[in-house]
Amino acid sequence: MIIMNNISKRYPNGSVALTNINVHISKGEFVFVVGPSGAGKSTFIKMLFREVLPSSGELFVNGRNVVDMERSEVPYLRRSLGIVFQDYRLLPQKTVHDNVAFAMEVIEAPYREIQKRVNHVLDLVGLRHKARVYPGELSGGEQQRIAIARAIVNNPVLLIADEPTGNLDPDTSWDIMKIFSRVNRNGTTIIMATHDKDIVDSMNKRVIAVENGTIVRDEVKGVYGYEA
Amino acid sequence: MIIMNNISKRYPNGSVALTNINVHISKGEFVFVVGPSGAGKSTFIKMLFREVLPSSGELFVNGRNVVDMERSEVPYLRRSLGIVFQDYRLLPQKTVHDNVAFAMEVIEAPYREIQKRVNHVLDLVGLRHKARVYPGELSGGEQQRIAIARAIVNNPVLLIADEPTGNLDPDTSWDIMKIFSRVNRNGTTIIMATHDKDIVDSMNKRVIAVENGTIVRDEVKGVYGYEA
Amino acid sequence: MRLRTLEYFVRETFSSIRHNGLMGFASMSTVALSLLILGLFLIMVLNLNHMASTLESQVQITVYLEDSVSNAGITRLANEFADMEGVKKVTYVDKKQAMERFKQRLGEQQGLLTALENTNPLPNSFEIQVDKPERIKMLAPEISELPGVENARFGQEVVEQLFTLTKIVRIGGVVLILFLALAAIFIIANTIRLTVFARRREVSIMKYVGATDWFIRWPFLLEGMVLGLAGAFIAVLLLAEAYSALLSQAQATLAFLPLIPRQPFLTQVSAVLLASGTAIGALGSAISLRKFLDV
Amino acid sequence: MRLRTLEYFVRETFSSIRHNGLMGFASMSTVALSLLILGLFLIMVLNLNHMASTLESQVQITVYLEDSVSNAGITRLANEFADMEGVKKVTYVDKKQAMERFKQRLGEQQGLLTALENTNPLPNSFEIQVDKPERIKMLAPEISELPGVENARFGQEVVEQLFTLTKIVRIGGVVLILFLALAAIFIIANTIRLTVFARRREVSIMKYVGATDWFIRWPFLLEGMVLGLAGAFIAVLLLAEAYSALLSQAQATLAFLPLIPRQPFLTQVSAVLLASGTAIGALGSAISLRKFLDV
Ligand SMILES: Nc1ncnc2c1ncn2[C@@H]1O[C@H](COP(=O)(O)OP(=O)(O)OP(=O)(O)O)[C@@H](O)[C@H]1O
Ligand SMILES: Nc1ncnc2c1ncn2[C@@H]1O[C@H](COP(=O)(O)OP(=O)(O)OP(=O)(O)O)[C@@H](O)[C@H]1O
Ligand SMILES: [Mg+2]
Ligand SMILES: [Mg+2]
Repeated sequence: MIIMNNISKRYPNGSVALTNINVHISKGEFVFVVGPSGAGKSTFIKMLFREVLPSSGELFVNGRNVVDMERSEVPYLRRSLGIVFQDYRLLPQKTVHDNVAFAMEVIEAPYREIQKRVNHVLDLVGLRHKARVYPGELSGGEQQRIAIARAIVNNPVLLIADEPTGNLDPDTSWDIMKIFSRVNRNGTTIIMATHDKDIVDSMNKRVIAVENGTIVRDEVKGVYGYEA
Repeated sequence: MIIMNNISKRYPNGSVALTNINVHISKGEFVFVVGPSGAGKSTFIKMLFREVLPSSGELFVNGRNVVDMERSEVPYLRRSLGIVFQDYRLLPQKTVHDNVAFAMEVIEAPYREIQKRVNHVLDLVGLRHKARVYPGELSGGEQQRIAIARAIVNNPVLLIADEPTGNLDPDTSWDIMKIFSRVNRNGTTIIMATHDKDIVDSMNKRVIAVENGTIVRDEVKGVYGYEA
Repeated sequence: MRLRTLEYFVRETFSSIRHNGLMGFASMSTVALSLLILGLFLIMVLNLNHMASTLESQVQITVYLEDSVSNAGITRLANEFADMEGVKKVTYVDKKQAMERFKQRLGEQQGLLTALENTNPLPNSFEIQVDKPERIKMLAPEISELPGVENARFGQEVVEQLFTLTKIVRIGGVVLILFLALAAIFIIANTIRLTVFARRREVSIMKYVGATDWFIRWPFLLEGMVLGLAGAFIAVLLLAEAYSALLSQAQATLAFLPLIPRQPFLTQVSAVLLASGTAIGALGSAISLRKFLDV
Repeated sequence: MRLRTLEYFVRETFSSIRHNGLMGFASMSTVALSLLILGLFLIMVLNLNHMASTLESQVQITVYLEDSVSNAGITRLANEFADMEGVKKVTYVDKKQAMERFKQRLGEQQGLLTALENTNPLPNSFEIQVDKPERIKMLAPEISELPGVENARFGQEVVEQLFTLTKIVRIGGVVLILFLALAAIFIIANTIRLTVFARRREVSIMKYVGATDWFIRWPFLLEGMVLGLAGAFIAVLLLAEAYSALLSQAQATLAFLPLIPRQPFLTQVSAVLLASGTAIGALGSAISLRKFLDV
């Protein structure tokens, strides 16, 4: 599903976010990416959907060469993914319903299918009653859950989430993790950057620990490992 | 320091965020506001600096009547506060240094004083080396720490923080809490909304729990209380 | 493209116009004002040009004949003139008609004529109108050479001043209109660029969700077209109103000014403006968008 | 305000212009283009007005005298005319001079004069110039009544057409300039509003950190002024260049057109445009900001 060979990333302003990353992730895996603030987790994740291009190295996602990809192919790469952004990225001028529906509109799904799926995922994240309001009228955690709903609405082959529970209370976080587990059991590969020790420790999944731009640990059934 | 009498808040779109809130907070207290996502914590906090006006009830902050305040008085209310926003609110076109310095420019502090304080608080949050970059070039956690630096740079009498550790790893979170404790010992009142069970449980401070817009618990030495 | 998607684009377009009230208003009113100014000057320049043409078409060669030319000779000359290249109209003016006209022209100094008593010293003459003004200079000397012709005149100096003036009006007019058109396009494009700029984050979010460039572009294009068309429509309405008012005003007090009649002139100008408004709106959106699509 | 804060505002202004490249460019070029158009038409209308005045000032009353009036009578009349209200200049033209002029005017039809032999049927006359054109209609009948005066003429019809025309040029010119000025202000304000709109979040963040309205407003005001001034400066440069070119062109081929000389005309127009640009820039920023300050 994901192959990273010798990936490095140096931002234009000179800061080096990643050096020499080598990772293989197979279809159906559930992977946590952990590490201190500024370690390079978001950079790692952003490369997967080509928000950020690596400075050097090879990157394949879902069989596609992300680095040498044609500009016109990028949308199709992204459609096969579900992405939860650290800063949500909801469209401020669309209602909650339309924000989620938008991800299906772009793949030109039929109207009835859209209604069904959107209502279903809004139910999953517990925000069906907020369908008609705008993102600006939601609490931080509610926006985060809408972003999650949008990411899973298309049954992506790969779900990428950057701190999807950063603004959620533990109860709601667990609800989200249950959804992720179910999506994962249905065959979706999941990569999730997180600071949530409790979740990582109890889920018992593969953990990739990043520090200072390099992978310091990669365990099949790992723990968070940063003691509070 | 803070007096809330019978405060209710109903947003224009009809959602009721708070009902009948009565709270007294004295100078020098350290208060956690906890509760599930969408409970009304941010609304509670936003009223303190008049981002949101209560629909009914009385609110006094630092001796000022927030509800009946003149429009021209608002800046002076806010200058006596330090605020960490859930969505950071950094100025995208100013460097990290200038973002923090801006809070001192508005009170027309002398140049030398600004340089000294800004460097000092950037050291505190561990980001002095990022002083020359723009917020867009920072990781989520780094932006959050800059927001914290800006909030404390003016030695506010009241520090208001909305999930200041939502995007931070536990280690960095603890560093931040140490800074908060020190600021608190120097006499600053602190109100902090958070989902971080570990922090609330270990700090042993006053906890106000909000659920569905009402206060369900207010303990002097409380715990987080929402089990994962 | 599926019908469903087309429908989505249309819905999207109008919902976006509703939500971006300020920006929509800014673009639309800028289009309206720019095209109003452009249209105003288009009408002005076209009318000036029309006046110039009217003036020019009144320039003619006057051919004075020797008194000795017989009636047959006059007919022959008339045919000869009519056959010349570029000659549009040949009018014969005999001594008597010439005297009548002279009396009229003399106006306040008629006393002078009593001194002439019954003699009529004016010659017979032809007035020749040609297809284009430049022809006059070529024909005049040629005609002077013909037997029976005393001389051929066309008020050299005045006519040349007139030609310079009309040339200036024409060139100036074209330059002005081109400049105004460019300015209008530029200003409108600027405005649209700003409105798109204000929504660059929105565009980037759409890209991250997997929307193709065209999927994002279509609603913007449609929106630009709708706003451009609406702006142009306002401009056209105001212009038509103003020109009609001017015409009826002119009929009352300025009958001597040769203005272009209302129809089909206004329809043509309107069509140009409506098309421009729509095109600029669509192009402006599309071009401005390009930069922000690149994420 | 402290010196330190002033310094901060100035630094802030220029750093903001640097960072908001697109928006700064959009505002500046819109100001430049709008003022360029405005300036162009200001110059055009002022020149047309100047031409109209020149034409009008050439209109005069011609007073024809009876042949019986003595030299003493002529002197008396001359004094009488000169004493009339509004009379600027009185010129006496005797029979001989009149004949000379007539000969010139006749041009191509001089043959006519031979028939007159040596008699001169033209009367003595006065030409009277007045301070303003409206005066002519009042004075002419009054003068006709005087003893020794045969009649007083001023080419009624042509003059009235001329007056209508110049009146239209004047009123039309003022209306046009007012309209263009309003349009320019509106378009510029629109553009600035959009640039401010794109930065509304920035403004609200400043408010939340405790900045007063004026603290936020000053850099925006200064920025508006700098951009407005820069835009106006570009417009002024282009206009001055164009007008100078037009003048030297006109001297060569259009000497008969009375254009306004370069100085101090251009300096005055430039001053107006520079002041307008700066003012519109500052006001546009300030007004647009108002809405977003209210948080
Ligand atoms: N601007 C707004 N307009 C309308 N409703 C709003 C607005 N802001 C918040 N709400 C609603 O008010 C309720 C409380 O929101 P608030 O932001 O206070 O929650 P919160 O406790 O901070 O949640 P979180 O932990 O997710 O940040 C929610 O149901 C939310 O949808
Ligand atoms: N656009 C950018 N331009 C320049 N430097 C950047 C940019 N984005 C991130 N960085 C830098 O790269 C490093 C890694 O950033 P990244 O966002 O990957 O961290 P992270 O692990 O996600 O941190 P967090 O947990 O705080 O979100 C940081 O030092 C950051 O300052
Ligand atoms: Mg991150
Ligand atoms: Mg909140």
